[in-house]
Amino acid sequence: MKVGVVTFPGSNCDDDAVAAVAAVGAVPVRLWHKAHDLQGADAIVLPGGFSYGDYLRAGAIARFAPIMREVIAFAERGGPVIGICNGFQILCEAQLLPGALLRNDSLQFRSETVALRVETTATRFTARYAPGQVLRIPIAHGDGRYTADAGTLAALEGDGRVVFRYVRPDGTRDDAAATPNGAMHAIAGIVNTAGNVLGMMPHPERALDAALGSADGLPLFEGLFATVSA
Amino acid sequence: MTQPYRVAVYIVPRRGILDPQGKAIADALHALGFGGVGEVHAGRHLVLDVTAASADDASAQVTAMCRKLLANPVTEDFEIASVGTAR
Amino acid sequence: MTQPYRVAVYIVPRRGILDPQGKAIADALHALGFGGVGEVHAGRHLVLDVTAASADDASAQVTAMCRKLLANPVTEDFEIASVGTAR
Amino acid sequence: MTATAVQPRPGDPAITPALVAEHGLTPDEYDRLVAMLGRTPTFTELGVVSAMWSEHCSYKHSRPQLRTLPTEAPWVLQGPGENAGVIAVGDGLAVAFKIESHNHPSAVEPYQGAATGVGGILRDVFTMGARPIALLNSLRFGSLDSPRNRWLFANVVKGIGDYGNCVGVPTVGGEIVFDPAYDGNPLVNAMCVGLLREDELIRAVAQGVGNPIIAVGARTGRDGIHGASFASEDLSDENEAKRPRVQVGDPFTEKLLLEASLELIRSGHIVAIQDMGAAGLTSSSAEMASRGDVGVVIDTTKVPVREPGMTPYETLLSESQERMLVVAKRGHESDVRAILEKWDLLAEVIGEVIAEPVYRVMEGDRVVAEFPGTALVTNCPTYTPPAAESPAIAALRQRDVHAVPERPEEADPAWTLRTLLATPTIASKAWAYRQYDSTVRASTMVGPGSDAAVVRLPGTTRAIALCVDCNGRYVYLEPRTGAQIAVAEAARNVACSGAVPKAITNNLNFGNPKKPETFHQLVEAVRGMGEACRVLETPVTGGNVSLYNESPAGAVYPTPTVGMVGLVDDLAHVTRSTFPAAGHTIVLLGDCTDELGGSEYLNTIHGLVAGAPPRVDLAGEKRLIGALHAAITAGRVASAHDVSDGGLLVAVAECCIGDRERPVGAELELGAFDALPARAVRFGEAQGRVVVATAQPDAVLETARAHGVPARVIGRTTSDDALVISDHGRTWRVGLAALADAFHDAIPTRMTRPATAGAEA
Ligand SMILES: Nc1ncnc2c1ncn2[C@@H]1O[C@H](COP(=O)(O)OP(=O)(O)O)[C@@H](O)[C@H]1O
Ligand SMILES: [Mg+2]
Repeated sequence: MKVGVVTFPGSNCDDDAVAAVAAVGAVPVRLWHKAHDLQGADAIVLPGGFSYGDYLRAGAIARFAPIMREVIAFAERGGPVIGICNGFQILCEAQLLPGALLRNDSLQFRSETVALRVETTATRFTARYAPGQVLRIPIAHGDGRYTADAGTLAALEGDGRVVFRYVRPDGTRDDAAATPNGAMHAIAGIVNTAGNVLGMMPHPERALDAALGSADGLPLFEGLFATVSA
Repeated sequence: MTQPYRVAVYIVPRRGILDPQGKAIADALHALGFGGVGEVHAGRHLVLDVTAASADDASAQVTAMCRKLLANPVTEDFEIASVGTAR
Repeated sequence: MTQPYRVAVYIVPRRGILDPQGKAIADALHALGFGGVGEVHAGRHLVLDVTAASADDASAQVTAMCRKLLANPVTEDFEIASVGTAR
Repeated sequence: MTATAVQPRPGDPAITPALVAEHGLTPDEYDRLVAMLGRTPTFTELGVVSAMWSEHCSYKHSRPQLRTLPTEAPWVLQGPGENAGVIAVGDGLAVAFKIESHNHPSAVEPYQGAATGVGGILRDVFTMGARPIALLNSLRFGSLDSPRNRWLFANVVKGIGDYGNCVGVPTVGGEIVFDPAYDGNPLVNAMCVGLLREDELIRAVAQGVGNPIIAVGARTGRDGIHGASFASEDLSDENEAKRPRVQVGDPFTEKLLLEASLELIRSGHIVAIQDMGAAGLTSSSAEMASRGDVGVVIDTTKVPVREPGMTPYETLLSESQERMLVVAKRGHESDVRAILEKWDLLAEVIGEVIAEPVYRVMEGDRVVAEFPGTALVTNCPTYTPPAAESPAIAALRQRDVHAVPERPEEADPAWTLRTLLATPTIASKAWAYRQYDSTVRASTMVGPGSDAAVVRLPGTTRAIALCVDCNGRYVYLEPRTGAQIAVAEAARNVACSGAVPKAITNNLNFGNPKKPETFHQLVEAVRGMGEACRVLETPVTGGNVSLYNESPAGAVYPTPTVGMVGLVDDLAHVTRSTFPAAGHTIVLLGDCTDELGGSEYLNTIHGLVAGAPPRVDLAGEKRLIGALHAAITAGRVASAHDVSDGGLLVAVAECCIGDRERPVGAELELGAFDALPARAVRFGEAQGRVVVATAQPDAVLETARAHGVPARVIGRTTSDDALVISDHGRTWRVGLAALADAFHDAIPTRMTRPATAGAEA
């Protein structure tokens, strides 16, 4: 099972994503932004970082990179795609996911470990978690305020497509206090209608080892591995 | 015959979308004693030099750029502010 | 008698100062096939509602705000783009 | 490129005494230049020399002092003299590290000043062939009560964050001090640490006659050119183009340059690489040539420029960011270009290494500057001006601070403790560091907020511990002791994290060296630093000197910032500073004294900077580090925190509430120290102390005894939500919530007030 990790100019979590893929026993394949072929990858990770410096808008320029034509086609065929942080921003810009990620409401970059609640285990990415499980996962972003119109939000909630939500450490909701960026509905991660494209602001690839503070990201990559190799 | 034009465009958050930057600026201005300030909205201002057949063509080109890349259709509105000839 | 005005101001990197954002946008537009694009400069666009005695006063107030807070005196230039009456 | 005689360029200004003075050369230095050339310099040559002989590039006032520092140890692979120092860390791995200041640019434009400071230090590290894995910074500002200082602080922090975050190097630690001494002259020092394999180490030494010299990275603009000769003109529109411009950082290009440079170094196509930092093309090319003892020729018309009409003077002196100079192997030019193209960057051949021993600059066919041999670098004058201690400072030091009466509020020691915790210098710096990505690269074991940061070395069971330290107030009151303490504290900090201190880099931030009292501080501080490094076996592998840090109010506190690297040889030994749980015994390693001089207590509570800073026993510090290491590696230490600013109670309170989400209570029994004044025990800053939490107190005490380190049980951690202290026959308590609020809210509260570039608001 091969997982493609895309490197855009300015990606800086690609090495970490490669390591995460390898940690669950899959074969990481590095995909260059100028390439036109996914090298037979069974799943794709769009990693974090600052593609094109986040100039103009986070993800706006990367969305047009040559490799994205293939990624979009792959996603439309039902192939699993995870966008982490900048990857989430790129997926929104590419309209593989609805909504947009705007400047944090604090107007500051936020780097800290947050509590996330698993809102659904009915996705291939979260099947390895317990329903309602509270994860500790690092965030590090300046543009993470998930924003969408009322109809989109209603659809996301109604369809159970909100995958991760920012919560208090005890798992209860307190959007004003627990959301580090002002995201609507405290949304940290969503999937598309078909359920094969996940976007999330927090960094599960930085939470693979309790020695570094948390191993709560591991089940996500294991889940990805399991569904694809099944 | 084409010639260089300079097009200014501004791109602003769609009304109704939270604009924390505008609010922060308004708050800071109040704290500094600029009491007459009401709402503030913050957006982007881009100046582009484009080669075009006419001012209308230049404007049309930049409009196409905004639709394709420069503005986010989900959250932003744009407007061509001015079209002039570039030196 | 004061009344509400709406003042638009833009704030752009001073010419000659490196504008990495403008350059990235220009490169991206080229890659998207907008071959006629030359230089691009990226700045900020602010719209402020201010209570003022006249359009000139509104403009003078915003100029003072730019000097004091809104524009970086070392790296940016600003210009009042328009002064209108606010609804 | 054929050599002809040097000719002045048409339109260049005539060389007059006034022009020479505007370029910052003394008449003696000018005579030296004329003697070196055997003729009158051209305008271009004057510009080049003015940059090369500037304090920043030539170290003319500090070089003789720096030579006294210890630089060697078996693990040192590269000492001072290169872009960064390098030490071996085992398994064939090495770390490169260096600190650098961007004080003056940050005073003018804090955001860009700080950002480009980070950019510069990253380049210094990756030009050694090392991948940057950690950033730290050491910052000094005036009081946060001033809107301008808040503006400086906010923008420096944002500049550091935006740059490092974008490049993707975690910012894992640092220190921030607020003191009126830095009003008008903030200090911004950035440190970078990179990882490499020993066999990948590359030095910036030009070699191989005929090898091409290639400019790589961003285009050259008129940024940061020292516009000395224009400084007296009005800034009219005509000369707007010539005025010195703020350097703007482009972290996106830096990230590409980083990847391209590492790829280039590993490719075998190049022999040397150096960043174009201060004095840009001039100093990078001249330094590489000098290190290789070869000649070079450069054609300024070949340099890719950002704006038309740049003169050789401007091209040579531009400080545009994100540029590198590479010496490639002859015939490999297109391979070099291909690598740069892959990363969307430029590479242009602009010159070559020549046999003739000259440094020659061409503008097309015209020779516009030519210096014999390596004189440009080696012939710079050095100065050892008179040094004398300021009598005023000596008098401050000699003051008997024990006589200072207590304030009425101090009857409640909890008030004093809370007040100290809420002092911005002591308070939590999370407001700043939560804007820094500290976890990218997924190797940060201990991030900002602990005594030292700990970063895992991928593929090994080891980690490095990193910190930056300096208490400028101590150095002000007694430079030699203060600098010793800076080294000792840094060593203690990495030791508390489970590491063995290995080596330091340092940043000497001082005032005007031509003032005898300032030069005295420099000489004494370097002496103290060297002494401490010798005893602690942490050689100096490099550093930076920043002089003339003055505002109209006077010089900053002399601030010789120490950046320490330690090695943790097993990940199991990584130790944090906060109490992990209730039920541990608290042991104090080291002893209390009755010292109060130079303390944060006197500064904050009494507004007094006086007295002698605490005594430091370097041999005792060495024993302390040994004892701590033994106890940690034996698995006996649950947490360890060094006692520094604010003294014992501040240290213990930080152990209790440093992690706001998981506060741990404590009870202290300090009656054993009742012979000393209460406030000296509580808030004095005696050196050589560490607060340890342990489940095996007897074993820890025994280890300490075996190492000759005083140690004593002073209390235990509890599940109570208070810190309870018994001393001088009374027991007093202070709630953890009150301590936590004081410590964690101090800076955020201040930063809600407006921040403006102007001084008043
Ligand atoms: N305080 C210091 N202690 C030890 N070495 C120093 C110190 N300051 C500078 N050096 C060394 O002098 C050399 C030249 O300084 P350098 O840092 O190249 O200037 P820059 O990086 O600003 O171009 C470097 O190798 C540096 O490590
Ligand atoms: Mg250097």
